[in-house]
Amino acid sequence: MVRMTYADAAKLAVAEAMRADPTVWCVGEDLGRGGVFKQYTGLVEEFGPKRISDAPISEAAIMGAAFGAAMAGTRPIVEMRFADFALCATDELVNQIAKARFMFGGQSRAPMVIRKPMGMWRSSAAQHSQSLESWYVHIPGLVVCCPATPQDNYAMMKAAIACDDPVVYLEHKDIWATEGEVDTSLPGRFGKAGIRRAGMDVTLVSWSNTANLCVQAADRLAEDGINAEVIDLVSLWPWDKRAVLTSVKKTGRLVVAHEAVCVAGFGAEVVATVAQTMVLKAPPVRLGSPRGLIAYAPNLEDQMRVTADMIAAAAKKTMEFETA
Amino acid sequence: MVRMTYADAAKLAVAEAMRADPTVWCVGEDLGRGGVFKQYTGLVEEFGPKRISDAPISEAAIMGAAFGAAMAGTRPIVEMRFADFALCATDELVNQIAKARFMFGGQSRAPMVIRKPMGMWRSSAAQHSQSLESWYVHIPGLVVCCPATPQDNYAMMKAAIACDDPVVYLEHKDIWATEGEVDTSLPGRFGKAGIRRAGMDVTLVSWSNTANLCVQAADRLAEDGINAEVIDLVSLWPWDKRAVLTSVKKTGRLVVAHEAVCVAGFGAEVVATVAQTMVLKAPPVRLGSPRGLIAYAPNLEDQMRVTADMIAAAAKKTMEFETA
Amino acid sequence: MTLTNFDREKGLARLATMERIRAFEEVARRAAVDEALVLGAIHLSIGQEAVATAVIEPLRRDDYILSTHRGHGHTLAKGADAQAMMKELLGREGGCCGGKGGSMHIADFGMRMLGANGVVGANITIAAGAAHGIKLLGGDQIVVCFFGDGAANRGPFLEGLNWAGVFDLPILFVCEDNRYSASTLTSDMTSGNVADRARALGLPTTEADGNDVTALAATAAEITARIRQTGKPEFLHARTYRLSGHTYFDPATYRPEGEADEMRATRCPIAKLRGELVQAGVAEGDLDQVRQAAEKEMDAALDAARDAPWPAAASVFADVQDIGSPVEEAF
Amino acid sequence: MTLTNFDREKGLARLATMERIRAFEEVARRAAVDEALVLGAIHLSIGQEAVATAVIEPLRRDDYILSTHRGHGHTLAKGADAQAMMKELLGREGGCCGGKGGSMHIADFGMRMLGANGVVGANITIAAGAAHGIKLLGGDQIVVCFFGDGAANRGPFLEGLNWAGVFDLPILFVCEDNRYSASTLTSDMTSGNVADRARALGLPTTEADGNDVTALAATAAEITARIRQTGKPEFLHARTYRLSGHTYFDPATYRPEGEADEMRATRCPIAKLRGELVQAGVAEGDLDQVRQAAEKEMDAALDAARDAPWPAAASVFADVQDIGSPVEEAF
Ligand SMILES: Cc1ncc(C[n+]2csc(CCOP(=O)(O)OP(=O)(O)O)c2C)c(N)n1
Ligand SMILES: Cc1ncc(C[n+]2csc(CCOP(=O)(O)OP(=O)(O)O)c2C)c(N)n1
Ligand SMILES: [Mg+2]
Ligand SMILES: [Mg+2]
Repeated sequence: MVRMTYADAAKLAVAEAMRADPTVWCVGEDLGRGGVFKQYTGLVEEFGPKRISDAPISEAAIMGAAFGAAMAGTRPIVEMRFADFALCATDELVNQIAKARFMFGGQSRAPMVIRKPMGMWRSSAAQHSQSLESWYVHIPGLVVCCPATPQDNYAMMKAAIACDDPVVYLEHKDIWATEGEVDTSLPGRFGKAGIRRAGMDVTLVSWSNTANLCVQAADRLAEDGINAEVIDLVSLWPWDKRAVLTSVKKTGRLVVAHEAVCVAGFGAEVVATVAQTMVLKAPPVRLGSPRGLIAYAPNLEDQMRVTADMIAAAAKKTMEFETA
Repeated sequence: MVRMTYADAAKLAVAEAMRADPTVWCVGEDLGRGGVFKQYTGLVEEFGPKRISDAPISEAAIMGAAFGAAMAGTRPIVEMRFADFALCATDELVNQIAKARFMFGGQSRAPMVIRKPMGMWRSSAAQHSQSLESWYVHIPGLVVCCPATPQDNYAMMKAAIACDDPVVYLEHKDIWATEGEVDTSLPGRFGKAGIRRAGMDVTLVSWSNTANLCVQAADRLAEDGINAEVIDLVSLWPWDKRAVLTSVKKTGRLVVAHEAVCVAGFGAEVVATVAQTMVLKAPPVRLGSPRGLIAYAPNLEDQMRVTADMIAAAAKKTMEFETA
Repeated sequence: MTLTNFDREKGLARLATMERIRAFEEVARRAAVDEALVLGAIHLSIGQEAVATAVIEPLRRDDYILSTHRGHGHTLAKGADAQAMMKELLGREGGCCGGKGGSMHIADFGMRMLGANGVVGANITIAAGAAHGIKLLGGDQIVVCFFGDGAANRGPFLEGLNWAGVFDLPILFVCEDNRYSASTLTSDMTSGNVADRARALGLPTTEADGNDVTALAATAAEITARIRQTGKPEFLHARTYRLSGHTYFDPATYRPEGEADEMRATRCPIAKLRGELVQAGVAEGDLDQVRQAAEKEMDAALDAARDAPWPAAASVFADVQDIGSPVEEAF
Repeated sequence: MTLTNFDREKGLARLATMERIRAFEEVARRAAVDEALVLGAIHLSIGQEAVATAVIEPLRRDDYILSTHRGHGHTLAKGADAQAMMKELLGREGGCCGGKGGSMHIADFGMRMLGANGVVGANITIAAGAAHGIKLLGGDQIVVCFFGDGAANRGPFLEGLNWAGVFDLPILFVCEDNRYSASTLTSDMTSGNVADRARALGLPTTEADGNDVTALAATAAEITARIRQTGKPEFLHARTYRLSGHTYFDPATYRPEGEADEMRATRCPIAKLRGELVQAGVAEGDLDQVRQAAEKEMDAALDAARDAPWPAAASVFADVQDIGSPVEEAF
């Protein structure tokens, strides 16, 4: 067990994979100076500028070229800088990378990790704050991963690099510096949720940084004698339906929370799936951003946030419903 | 009432709007020859090549330039040819058009209609067949419209052109030639569902061409004595929650069907919304494409389709549940 | 190109390739029009056969090519099996993509043909990346990327050429300029010209007649040899003409009257090469035999494709991805 | 530019604009570093003031400009209110975007400044479109679109310039080449060069010293007059240098040692113009007064911004869209 930050955990995974496999390489703007969030610092010194490659400001080419290099036998890690800029490479990701293996009848593979730092980061405004994970879950051919902790950012990054499918890897910008214990012997598994806290009363489902807020909410609920089970999905495709259904079968109550816009967010998939399977003790709750835009002014920005308090309040409401 | 095709209904709306307002114009590849689906045939003769403008194969520029022209005081109708190609202009649509008004504190408007012919069209394969409406519903700032009939393609196109918000306007490629009666005096209203068929037993919710399949399914169900209510949402943002909730309150049974991939599709939003509001008589059902890719071979392609029979069977199952 | 150094064997080999491409597409067109066997759109390269033939001739089997929606010719020239291609056009089992892709996604990774593409211009950055992969892996293969004149108006043209220039990648970009972008005259929608764009992006650029297979093959041999040696990208602009419509069902009424007829009469690359071969002393009958052999091969390919079964139903769920099942699991 | 035809009044006006830009950004930097009042990233154009000043000088109030993430200078030069801008940087009520956009989305539609942009290169097609709109409406305004050297590697550069060329639009594209793309030397990531790309895209192209405001203003006046007359697009490549880091918190250690110091000492556009004014007989004290006035204005702007309240909470749900409420309605 080593203590390290969320950023360093991913970096360690990348470095280990690069040491083990000379075909693994990273490409993105400014990587030679460590990347915009310093998540690559030191790597160019070890691996050189060919394998920690700078790139022109050409997101479409970064994505497209990495794909071509993947088809030619390398395993690229693509850095998109901000998830928002990845929208400049949507055709490449969705029409090309996700579909090629199938369209070509299985002749090709795209073993790529596509890193997209996501989410709100104080006063970054509407073009630097988006959470679009539900988009990628909707696209066949893509694996989607949203780690919330240093442990998962280490283990899932390793799994993503090892995986032969293209993995959309969404790291949350607000937790680069968060520290935690990392056990490098634990394997990352897609479709395997983490039970961040066990409980009998209500199931809180989330991913990415909001999973951390759910843990905080559970702590507060515990003070009121409510035992919440916190499920961190970690990967959204595949997602651990079984863990959610098993938990909700036990608790009968469900709160799904995410930072993304609530409408047509992945929370809807979770709630719909549960609702199609069982009847709950209280109506399920979805928490997400209003369908509005993320503002620069902090007081406005905060109105778009889901907080631990909101999650705790929603959980309590599901508890009170029964007694009503 | 005039009988016309789905394609001609939209064309009539465009022509009328262009006659009434000289700032309305259309831009896209090959429009001067009628567009790839002939949905612009004859317009260049009436309005000239400046207002029915050809374009280079530059989806990003078509979208971006139309946006600039909208900010400068015109009302562009943007033709994307296939919804799939619109992915080449995702930054323009999502980061720019949808967000500008808000980011600039209300100083700008983007009165644009963005036409994206969507959906499966026999043997068009994975890059020419997608239904991504749930993506756009998830993006604040966008209005999303999926008309299923000539009547709605006339009325909603008129409403879309008149609207000061950017409207993602998804026409279904498979029904260009479908004929129907059009009453040009009926106004199109966003967020107002059409009750395509009234019924007491089960609610079928859909949009775009799948709404037409729901009507067929309802006909078959009627033969078995089941009265299905068919709700055609017409627009997905805003969407007519009230119509759905009112109907399901009455029927207690819900089937939501769409052509798009089921996982993280808009059907999840509908089911989740209903499940959060009321308890049904039978588990709600979602029908959509498997999370796989659309193949060229017709027998494979058909496996990705939601059919009227599947909808009818799902509805029946909700009826049988009660008696089980 | 004087007849003194005209190589008859090479000429006959080129003719065979061009006739095979032509015959493949004529048969495919018939299969589509007369028999409705081809269900999706197909884009014919009739009249453009010299570009694929000449440019691919100097390539090694382990060199890569990438193509467009109009990719039958490139694919055949790279050595793909015509029968597997025809089956693909008919969406049948045994198609080179298992019937999943059809004409617009035709591919033969065994021959290092990394796919046609349904999105105009999208193959340009991907091709640059394939060359990037070669360089990273230390290989000595090269990549050839074909695209149309219309593709030069898409962003990936700039981003892909710049990428190849910045990273010094072994790739030849070939703009196969057939004048049209679907129903639009490309020059009406192009400011400046394509070759100048490539030059401004730092790539050595050659402009050539794309319908003169003999001269073009010599040019292509030089360029590709240079790329293999220097490892640096180059650009080839080949002027040609699309004798058919944009798709097989496009009557192409947007063209000036008589244009296509005149081009067919005066600029057909196959007729030109036949003329050279006759001048070089090859008997007309021998040339006809080349054509007949090609036609026979393609007729047989269609017969095989017609008789082939539909792909197995379960195959639709294969090759989507390793992780995560496309079908909902029940719990 | 000899001193004989040097226009003192114009020189002083330009100095005032450049000093205002410089002072605005120095004050903003202080507000960020010393007082943590600016919460988001801000990108300073210190050292680049001559480009905004010279190019915008000949514009009419109803001409449009579009800018980038580094947009304070362009916005001020176009006539926006410094106080409203400073409030925007602090995310306050009364900010020119109501505190919703911040530095990277600064805009003043009243002055026809159609916005900064957080996505590199995205403003290029939008600007072409604004010019398209002018043409459709029969106006005689022109558009100026500013972007950096790094933006010339994005697809919209090609698509936007081609668009302007094809449709003959009244627009001036200005590449403000400060050598760097964030921490990367742009030339390392660029094949060929930007001016040649513009030429190849059919646009008359001028290359100029972006730090010589006097000469650049003359050049810009000529070009913009021509664009207004012909209605056709042109391109201006202005060489300059970013004296500050990429963002206010970037120490810019990636630059060769001493480079910035030398540039500050030898190529500061403000120092250069001051020298010309002194040579033309203006007293140093008068020049100092121009600076002091600018500093005073910007200090006051910061004071006003510091005292301004946060935007009203409800405003976050305004200006999203007319149709469809951002908040869930209950039924
Ligand atoms: C991004 C994109 N836009 C539009 C289309 C539709 N389309 C298919 S082929 C074509 C014309 C392409 O012209 P060109 O690049 O010259 O190739 P050619 O068809 O002449 O071989 C168009 C517009 C597409 N497939 N992809
Ligand atoms: C599409 C996109 N990619 C990356 C970024 C991150 N980014 C912001 S500014 C910048 C450098 C831009 O360089 P240049 O265009 O030369 O402008 P300068 O910053 O020098 O003014 C980068 C890479 C972005 N904002 N948008
Ligand atoms: Mg062409
Ligand atoms: Mg720069």
